[in-house]
Order: sequence, then structure tokens, then C-alpha cells
Amino acid sequence: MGKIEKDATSLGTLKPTMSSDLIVQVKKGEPAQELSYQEAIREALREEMIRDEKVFLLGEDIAKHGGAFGVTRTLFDQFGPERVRNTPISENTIAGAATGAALVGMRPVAEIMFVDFSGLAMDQICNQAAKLRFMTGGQCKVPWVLRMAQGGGAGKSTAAQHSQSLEVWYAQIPGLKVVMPSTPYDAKGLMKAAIRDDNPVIYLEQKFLYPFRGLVPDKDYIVPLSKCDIKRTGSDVTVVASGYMVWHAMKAAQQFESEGISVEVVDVCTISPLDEETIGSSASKTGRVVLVAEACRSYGPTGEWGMLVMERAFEYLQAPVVRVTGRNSPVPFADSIENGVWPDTEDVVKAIEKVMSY
Amino acid sequence: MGKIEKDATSLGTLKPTMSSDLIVQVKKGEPAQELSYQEAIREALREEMIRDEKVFLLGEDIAKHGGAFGVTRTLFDQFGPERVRNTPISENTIAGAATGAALVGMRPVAEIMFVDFSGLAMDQICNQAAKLRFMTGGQCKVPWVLRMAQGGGAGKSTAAQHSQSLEVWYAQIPGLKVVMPSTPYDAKGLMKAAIRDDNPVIYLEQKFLYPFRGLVPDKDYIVPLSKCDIKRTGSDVTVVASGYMVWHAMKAAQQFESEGISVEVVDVCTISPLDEETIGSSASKTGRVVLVAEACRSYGPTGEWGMLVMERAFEYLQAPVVRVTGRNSPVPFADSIENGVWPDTEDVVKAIEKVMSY
Amino acid sequence: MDIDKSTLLEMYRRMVRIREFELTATDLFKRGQVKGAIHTYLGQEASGVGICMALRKDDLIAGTHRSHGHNIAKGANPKKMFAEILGKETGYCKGRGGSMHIAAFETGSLGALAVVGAGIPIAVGAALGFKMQGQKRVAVPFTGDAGSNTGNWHEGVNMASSWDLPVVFALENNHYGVSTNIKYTTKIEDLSIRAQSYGIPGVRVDGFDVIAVYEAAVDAVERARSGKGPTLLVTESYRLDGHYAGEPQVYRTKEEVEEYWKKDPIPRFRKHLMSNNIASENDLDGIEKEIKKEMVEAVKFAKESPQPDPDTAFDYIYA
Amino acid sequence: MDIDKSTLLEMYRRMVRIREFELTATDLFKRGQVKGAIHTYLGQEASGVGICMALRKDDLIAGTHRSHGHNIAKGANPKKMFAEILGKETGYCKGRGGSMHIAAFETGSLGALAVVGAGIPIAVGAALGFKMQGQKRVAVPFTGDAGSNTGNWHEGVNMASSWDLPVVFALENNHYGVSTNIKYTTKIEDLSIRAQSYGIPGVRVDGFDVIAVYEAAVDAVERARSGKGPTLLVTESYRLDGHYAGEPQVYRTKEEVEEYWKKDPIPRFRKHLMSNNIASENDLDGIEKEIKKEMVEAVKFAKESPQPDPDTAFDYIYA
Ligand SMILES: Cc1ncc(C[n+]2csc(CCOP(=O)(O)OP(=O)(O)O)c2C)c(N)n1
Ligand SMILES: Cc1ncc(C[n+]2csc(CCOP(=O)(O)OP(=O)(O)O)c2C)c(N)n1
Ligand SMILES: [Mg+2]
Ligand SMILES: [Mg+2]
Repeated sequence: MGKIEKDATSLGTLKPTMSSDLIVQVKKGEPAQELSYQEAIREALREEMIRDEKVFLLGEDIAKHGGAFGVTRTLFDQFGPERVRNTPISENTIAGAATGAALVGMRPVAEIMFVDFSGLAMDQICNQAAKLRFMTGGQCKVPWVLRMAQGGGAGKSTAAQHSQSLEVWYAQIPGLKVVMPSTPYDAKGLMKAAIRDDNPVIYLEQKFLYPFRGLVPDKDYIVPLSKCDIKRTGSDVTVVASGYMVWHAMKAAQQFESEGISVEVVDVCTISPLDEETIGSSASKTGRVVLVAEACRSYGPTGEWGMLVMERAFEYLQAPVVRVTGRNSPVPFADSIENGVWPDTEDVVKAIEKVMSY
Repeated sequence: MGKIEKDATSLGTLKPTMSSDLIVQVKKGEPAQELSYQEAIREALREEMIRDEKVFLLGEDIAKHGGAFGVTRTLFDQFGPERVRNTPISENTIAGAATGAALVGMRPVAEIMFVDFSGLAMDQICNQAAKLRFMTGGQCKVPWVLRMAQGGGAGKSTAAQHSQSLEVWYAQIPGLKVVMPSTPYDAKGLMKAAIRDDNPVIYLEQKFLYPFRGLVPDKDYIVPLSKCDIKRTGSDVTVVASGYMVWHAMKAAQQFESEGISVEVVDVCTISPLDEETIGSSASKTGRVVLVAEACRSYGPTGEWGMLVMERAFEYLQAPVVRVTGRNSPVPFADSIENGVWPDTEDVVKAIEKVMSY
Repeated sequence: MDIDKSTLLEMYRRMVRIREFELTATDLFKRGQVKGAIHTYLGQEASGVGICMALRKDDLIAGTHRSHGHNIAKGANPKKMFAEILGKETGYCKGRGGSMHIAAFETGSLGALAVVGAGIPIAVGAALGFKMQGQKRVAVPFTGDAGSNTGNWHEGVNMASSWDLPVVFALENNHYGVSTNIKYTTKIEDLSIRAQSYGIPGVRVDGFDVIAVYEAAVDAVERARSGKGPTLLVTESYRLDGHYAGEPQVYRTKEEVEEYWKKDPIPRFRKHLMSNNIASENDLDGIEKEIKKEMVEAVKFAKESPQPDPDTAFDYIYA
Repeated sequence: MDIDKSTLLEMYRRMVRIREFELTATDLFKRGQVKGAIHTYLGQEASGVGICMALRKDDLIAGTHRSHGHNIAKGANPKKMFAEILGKETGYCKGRGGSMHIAAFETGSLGALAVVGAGIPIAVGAALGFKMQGQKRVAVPFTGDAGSNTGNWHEGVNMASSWDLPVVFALENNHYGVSTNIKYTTKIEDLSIRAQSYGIPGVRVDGFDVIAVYEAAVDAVERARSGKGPTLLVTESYRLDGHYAGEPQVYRTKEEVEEYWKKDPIPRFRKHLMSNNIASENDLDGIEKEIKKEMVEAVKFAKESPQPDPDTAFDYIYA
């Protein structure tokens, strides 16, 4: 099975839309290989399953079929049906069963195919898993990871029930950690950190990013949870973004280089708990801030980030913070109106121009 | 059955903790009667059920029992089992059945006892009801109201699974309207507007407010959806709040009167779609803003409100916006730690002092 | 049961229309002209047609991700369907929904819902609405075998049964949920047993046999319409294509699939019509030719139709 | 089944402990000393005790909003329970949970979950964990009659059965979900029929008869422990108190409740123990006295214990 086949998703073979040179996270000379985002997730799962026999996977069609996007492909052959478990279509029970197994010593990595379907599982995720440790006064812990594909993409239109970005549903709930990797490097490192973490971690995979490739170190490493990552340092303007939006931010940043405008890009790779410090200092340093998120505008993640800038960097602000977000709309099917539902590089460029010219 | 018994809730008889004089919404001489918040909801339901035979209620134990908080008490006797329907414990199906009935011409008012349980119904609410009109290209509409009790209160500790404020889950989803009345006047007027509206409306009842009393006009009236309501005009500082928090804001405002500080209180009685205009103008006018919400701080509603002030009033701001919110924690049971989990008047006072002294 | 000739021929017509629609759609898909996935109904034509032909136009069906067939069975127009799956303003949903969300209220299809099980509570609610308004209409939510493992399914059947609502729960056992054979996720083989949990009749029929399906559906619909409450109707057939067009099917053998092609409901029904002198080979060939022409025209219509105007992007979010 | 004397006496002790705990808690509640609601287990003691006595200490139960009885039946200490329902740092959950969330991992109670049905998936997952780790432990989620209408219940029983997990699904039919008699929300009277939907045994026993419950539970637990998969065990009893202490019960008659008091499982078991010469009146009086003393001490302990230190408000949110 060749590389390209591994990268095929259930909804067609995808091609990355940006150059991987935009983000380099491996030092020159460090032993590394190029992996796609989805391969990076897969390798993290594989390595953790080898390292710790308590780690296992459960979800719909993750076994032979490899999941809707092929992320778990080959793992069933390697680890067998006990540790790579197909479940019935029962999202709430998948999440709840992960909790139960975690309570008795396992370290489950559950999958809900699309974050959209997690509306069925919010009770087990947000009311049970997130709160069990607290409600029992620390008698237990719930070390699981819940993988969900989110956002637009998948190469093709998937319309209103397969395209949402819902990180805020989870970020609003104390007790959960929420991560959203933007690169193969982060995808692997955050997955390893998530699996080793003793809390329930919501791991949001970006459909747009599955085919994106990048260098990933050969060595065992983690990307710590709870930190933002500065993907590019700059001094004139801060762009705060997460997931696929980081790439638009990076591309926009690159375009401003020639104009002598230095853009810092802060990747909110852990959405919650939020690393307020990094966002606050960057904003204080540059005094100009753009926020980018794929989720719907109203009550989306940019609200929190913007308020945070207000709290931590108000006196340094030289312009009002500008945000670039998904449209306040269900995601439509037709191209003509799907185009424009999510931010693109040009939107970020315009926003940077706006804060620079204030 | 006397007034006091009507006001008893399933979790004990409640007493309001603030004077109803703080908010007066009925003009002198206008025919009106004093109702509690829960009576106001009930009378709205009653009047709408009389006005339109398509209006009916469904939910768990709403019939003879009158619901967990007695809101629907007496309606079963008046309208009978067809129009006041006890359901099985099936939250997702309650929401979905409301949608189906709405699609064929009924105007259901469904109840999910506590907003906390709506984690079980998010799919039908957010993926189906909210999107059906859009996904079908306008072939249908979904005119329902979903009542849910939210927040702390109920007179007593109800701990982590009966005390949350989750308006953001719904406010993030286009296609839904989300309202959160703070007074008996608004409770009645918003309920009537919600029932007559052709969209799915999430109607969040504040447990803390059930026993609060206030004047409600005798005449038929509605409070329009999609507007913030200025509960008190002022010129020095704007406090944006919703639900029970409005009362803390009003009390705090009153305390500043003697000091010659004029506080404007903007009640976000419709959380979504958000009336950006009213918040923006008030913030521009006063240049100082405090945001108050009972929900958890991170990724709660104050983020959106704060970002909005940033977008609409940045150049008028004389101090960074300050927010007062629920603690980032599941709600604990014991008094000693439950106290302090939600904002109180003193917290609002301190926040006002902070923005005034910047 | 005596079924009149025109009904039988209409059944055949709709089965062929579904078949041709799916083959044409697959062809378009493979040539990259359809965005998004399509989930075809190949092999299940007799199930949808047998059930929907037992319904009146004003009865309502609720669909799934795999509902091209349900819509056509209920009378939908292939033009507006192709327009929809190509994302055109002339589509049933004005291009907002696409293949997974085709609704056609004008023919009694309240929508294809792509979250498995989601149509059930909605259909139950519609039936409640019918009952409360004294309308003698029936609601039919379709679910797959795998869909019957969802919480929605249990809650919906229970609610409908406890209120004696006019619902026929159509459970189409095509033996797979994506890649997973139902035997791995459900311990029982005969899913109609589940009706007993709700005190309603459970009926299981050969889903390759349109007449058997139709007869069982007529009974169930009659029961519902007369106020006696819901029925669980299980049709046994097979998903002859992958989960979606182009899906590699690594989880089953070619032989298994070929075995099932032998049960193809269309030649079987064709034979029945001929051997019972209901129609001649010529008649049936005529129908097929007519449908093929319909498809060509429908695709042409769809292709020539405009996409939604970007200025209308915010339409239909709120009423 | 031959049950040894010490087991029988321990059953009696636990039943009386539950009864006294609930009466004491109700009394405290009525005097305004308990914050929050309490949902008592009066009338259902034989059900919880019969089931939990069939378990090993390292087997796990998952509770509901009504789980004082389940916890005590599984061996919980009334001191730590009273401390919990008074919101004290010495409570099982350090005052974070209260009456509706008592967990006692030390005795094999993974927690009372106040969202109806929520314990089911969790118990199923625990059983999966047992199986994967080769531990011969069993998980028992308790649900009420009304809880068996939730989607959670269907999904959980289905998953456990398809994986042959060591679960005993305890379904306690006390005939009410808050104010609603189960006959209004479920069409069938014998809920154990629902087992057939999952190809597992369904057993229905008199939930007022602790020995009948125990015997059925022993079989079900043995089946689970030996890898044969889950059982649905329905116990039929009655909720003798309101939904919560002080609840007005406008939906049922005093007569109905009084009729059921005649079936009170405690005097019945007492009579059985005496008439079979397993214990004398004196022995049993002794147990009751002992338990009453235990309650007085437990309440004293709870009252004298401190509330959580406000500085610890952020503890236990994250591990
Ligand atoms: C709640 C939910 N979970 C998962 C999916 C992904 N998914 C789409 S179709 C499908 C299988 C459905 O199988 P079945 O109900 O038998 O219907 P069929 O595809 O065979 O028609 C799955 C898992 C979904 N759409 N919704
Ligand atoms: C999902 C959910 N819906 C509603 C409630 C409110 N509620 C608490 S207990 C209860 C009735 C439960 O009845 P049953 O399952 O029979 O248990 P019992 O109270 O009789 O022990 C309800 C509706 C809840 N806690 N969770
Ligand atoms: Mg199937
Ligand atoms: Mg009960």
C-alpha cells in the first residue's frame, strides 16, 4: 500500500493547498521523515499503542476500513480486533464506554467520525467525563482522548451536517482539554501528550489538513498541552489562529514580508485550557491583533481570544482587534455559496491591512 | 391553591433575594398585576394556548406534576393530556418530536427540565432543528420553543449536573434564537414572541429568578426577539448582563447612584442573534464597560460581548472592558465552595470601580 | 392481496428510475462532476418502492444519508434531484443540501438527514402533529440496520408506541453500516424482534421482493392510519455498492457481493410481471427506455441550471 | 439456592441500614439541614441489597440520582455518606458531589450520576476494561423503569451484548419516573422482554423479595463473570416515598401508596429469617439497634466535620 493510497480519504483523495515550507518545526540535521497530517496521527497512535498496552482505539468503522478518513488504516492489522474496536453507531455510548474503561485503568482513544455527530454525545463528554473527577472529589481520573474530524474540507462539499467547527462547545466546559493541531509535527506531538495526559482530551482533527505534509522527528517527543505555539515571530502585528487557519495566517504573513511588515503568528493549538500568557504577551508586543477561526463568528472562539487581548494588552493596543471567522451560517452544499463560508488567506491579508492602517 | 404554593418548586420554596423595585417595566396607571417569573411564563403559555390551538406542550412530568419547577402547573387541568403531554425520558426525541410536529403545522413548546440534560439533545436541536430550513432551501420552517431551566439556584445546592449555564452551546449555532429573560415582564413577553416566531427558539429560564416578582401588563404584549433591553440608562459606565446577572447589575448600579456615578445596564435578553447595535452604542457612549454572565468564564458569552465592544466602540474606550463571570469549574455541592462559583453584586461593584478608576 | 396493474407498473417504473438515477449519479461522480459523497441505493430499490407505494402523497417520509431511492420512490422528480446533487439553484433544496439532504415537501419527503437516526424523532413528531390535527396521515422514517442501534431509534419507537402514533418504522437491513456487518454490532439476526420491546407488531420481509414489501407496508400503513399505532417493518436486502460510490470495500469479498447481485430485485420483478402476464417484454423495455431518456434530460437540466447566487448566501437561515 | 446464615444476616443488616439512612436523611432534610434534594430508596431496599450482595467488592456498580441505597448495599460507610450529603470535606466526594453524586471507589461504586441513563455507557466501558485486562470483574449499572426509555439504555445494552461484556443491567421498576407511571411511557408491562432485542437473558423478579433478587443476581453475575455476556435483571418494587423527600405526589393516591407499604420488604424478610430459624427476634432487634446507633454516630460525625476549604475550590477539576 503506497503513500498516496494511505492518504486517500473516504471522500476522495485530497491535495494540500499550501506549501509545507510555510511551517518548519524540525531543526536541520535532526533525523526526521515527512508525514502527512493523518499519517502523523496514525504514527502517534501506533507508537503509543506499542508503548502502553492499555491504549486502545474504539469507534465506528475504524478497524479494517480505517475510519472515514483512513487515519487508523493498518492499525487493525497490527493490533487486532481487541485493541482496534469497531463499535455500533452509538456516539454517546462510545464516549461513555471510553470513560468507563478509563476509570478502570485503560487509556482509550475513542473516535467520533465527525464532530458534528458529537451532538449525540455531549452528555457523556461534557456532563460525565469532564466532571467525574471533580464530582467524586478526586477519587478517579478519566484519561481518554476523543478524536473527531472537524471543519470544512474533505476535498468536497459535505454540507451542513458534516462541516462544522464546534470547539467552543467543549472549550466552555471545565474539566476537558481541547486541542486542535495545525501541522503533522503538532498532530503527532499533541496526540502523544493527549494519550499520556490523565484528563479527557478532545482532539479535533482538521479535515482540510489531512493531506498536508511536513517533517516529523524520528525521536519520541510530545507537544505539551496548554500552550500556544508561536509559529512565526514578528513585531508589527499578531495573528492568533488555530487549525487550518494557521496556514492562512502563515501565508498572509509571508506576503507581508516583502512590504517590511513583520507578522507574528500564534497558533492556539490547545484551545482549552487557554494559554492566556502567550497571546497576551504577543499582543502587548505588537499592539495590533488579528484573530482567525473557522468556526461561526458569533460566540465562536475569537470572542474569547479578543476579550483576552482586551484584558491583557489593552494599553498596548494601537488598533482594535479584528477578527476573521466562518460565516454565521450552516454550511451550504453548492460551491458558489460554500466559497466564502470560511476564511481564506485573502481575508487574513485584508484584516492585517486593516489593523496596520488604523 | 394559593400564590405561595404555586411558587413552590420541586426543590423547595424559594424566596427572591432582591427587591422588585430595582426593575420597573410597567408605566404608572397601566393595568397590570404582580406575577412571579414562573407565573409569568405560565400565563404566557396559557394565553398562547388559548389564542392558538396549534400551541401545545411536551416534556417530562409537565402534566399534573407541573414540571420540576411547577411552571406548567394548572395547565394540564385546563388543557388536558393532548396539549400538555408527559413524555418518556428521551430528551433528543422530545426535541426532535417538536421539530416534526412543527414541520406539519403545530407550534410545540417543549421542555427539557434542566439545560444540563440538553447534552443529550444537542443533535436534534443544533443539527436538525436549527438547520432544516436552510438545508432544504427554505421548503419548511421549524416554529418551536424549547424551555430549559438553567443556572444555579433552585434555592439549594444542585451540584455539577443541575446548575450549568450553557447558552453558548446554542448561541454558536446559526438558525437558533436564544433568549434568557431577567424579569417577569420579559419572561412573559419573550415567551409570547418566541411562540409566535417561525424559528426554533431556545428559552432559558433562570432558576434563581423563578420566585422574583414584578408587574406584568394585563394587555397582550410581546418583547421582541433580537433586541437588548436597556434596563437602566446611565452615562458613565455600561454594564452588559443577562438573566439573573441583570439583578446584580441593577443593584450595583443603584449603589453607585449616591456616589454620582451613572450606570447604564444593558440586558442581553436575547442572547442570539445578538443586538450588536445596542451594546455598541452604549459602550461608545460611556466608554467604560463591565460584562456579567453566570456561565463559566472561558469561552462563555462575555467573550463575544467583549469582542463586540472592541469592534464597535474601541476608539471610545477609556478603560479595558472588565468581565465578571462564573468560575471555570464544575459547580460544587458544598456551600463553602459553591459560594463564589457565581458572580454576586459585590463582584459587579468591584468591576465597576475598576473600570471607573482606570 | 390483489394489486392492480397500474400500481405494479408504477412500482416497476420507480424501481427502474432509482436504478438508473443511481447509475447515472455514480457515473457523474466518477467523472468528478458531483461534489461530496453519494450513497447509492443499488439493490434496495424494492424496499423503498414497496413501502412508498403503500403511502399517499400527503403521507411523509424521513430519509437518511442514503435517500435518493426513498425520494424517487415517494415520487420525486429526477430533474430537481440531479440539480440538487450538482448544487444548483433549481434543485429541491436550491443547492443548499446536496445528495445527503434531499427533501421534497411537495411529494411528502421531509428531508434526508445525514446524522444516522436523526429522522426518527422528527417523523414521530410529524405523526404526533397528524394525530393532534385529526389528519389521517402516516409518517415513515427510514433507518438502516446499523441505525437501529442508535439511541434515537429506541427513544423514537418507544414514544410512538406509547402514544399509538401513526408511524411505520422502516428498517432496511442491507447488512452493513459503512464497513461493519450488522452481525458484529447486534447480537440478534431478526431485527423485527425488537418490536416486542415496545408492544408493537414487528414484520420481516424479503426486501428484494417488491410485492412482499408492498403487502407488508399496506398492512402497517393501514394499521397506523386507523389509529392502532406503529409497526416495525424490517426489509432484508443488501447494499450492492460500497458505502459510498467509489468506496474500496476492503471489509467484504467480491464473491459475497456477486452472490447478492443474483438477487437483484429488478430482473426478479421483471420476470414476475412477464410470467404473470401483467406486462410484456416490450412494455417493460419501453419503461426502461423512457426512464433512460428522463435521466439524460434530468442531467442536462441540472448541468444547465445556475448555482445559487452568492448574494443569497444568507437566505433561509432564519424564517 | 443455599444461602449461608451470615450472608442472610448481612442482607438484613444492609436493608435496615438503607432504611434507617433514608429515614434519618429525610428527617434532616425536613429540618432544613440538607441542601439540595434527596431521592430516597424506601421500598426498594431488597433490590439493591439482593443485587449487590451477589457481587464481589471489586465488582463495580454505577448509580443514579437515587443511589444512597445502592451505595450502602455495596458496602459504603454511612459516616462518609452523611458527610457527603451535608457537603463536608470528610464525605466520600469531599463535599463536591452531594446526595446525587455519591461515589465510593473503595467499595466499588463508581459514582451516582444524576443524568438519567448516564451510568450505563460508563459501566459498559468499565466492563470492557475488565475484559481487556483479563480481570474477572463485573459491572452493574442501575437504572429505573423510566431510565430504560433513554437512548443510553438501548445503546449500552446493545454494545455490551454484542461484545459479550460482563455486565448485569439492573433495571429497578418502581413504577414511577418522577410523577409518571411507567404505563404511560412504555407499552409493555414486563420490561425484561427488552432483553430479547439484544439476544441476552431477561429475568424479572419480585423486588420486594431479597432472596429472589439475590438468587437471580447470583446467576446473572456468574454468567457475566464466566464470559457469557450480560443479563437484564428487572426487579419489581415500588417507590414508597415521593420522587424526592417532601415531593407532594399529586399524581397518585394515598391508597395506592398504602397498598404497597403492605409489601414492605424489610418486615417480610424479617419474618422469613425468623420463621426459618435463621435469626431470632432478639438477633434482629439487635441489628436494628446497632444500625440506629450507627446512624446517630454518622450524623454526628457529618455535622462536626468541616466544609471544604474555599481555597481548595479549584482542586480536582483537572488531574
Ligand atoms: C450519528 C452518526 N454516526 C455516524 C455517522 C457516519 N455514518 C454515515 S452512514 C453510516 C452507516 C449507516 O448504516 P445503516 O444505518 O445500516 O444505513 P446504510 O448506510 O446501510 O443505508 C455511518 C456510521 C453518521 N452519519 N451519523
Ligand atoms: C436525562 C434526564 N432527564 C430528566 C431528568 C430528571 N429526572 C430525574 S429522576 C427522573 C425520573 C427517573 O425515573 P426512573 O428512571 O424510573 O428512576 P427512579 O427515580 O424511579 O429511581 C427524572 C425524569 C434527569 N435527571 N436526567
Ligand atoms: Mg445498513
Ligand atoms: Mg422509577
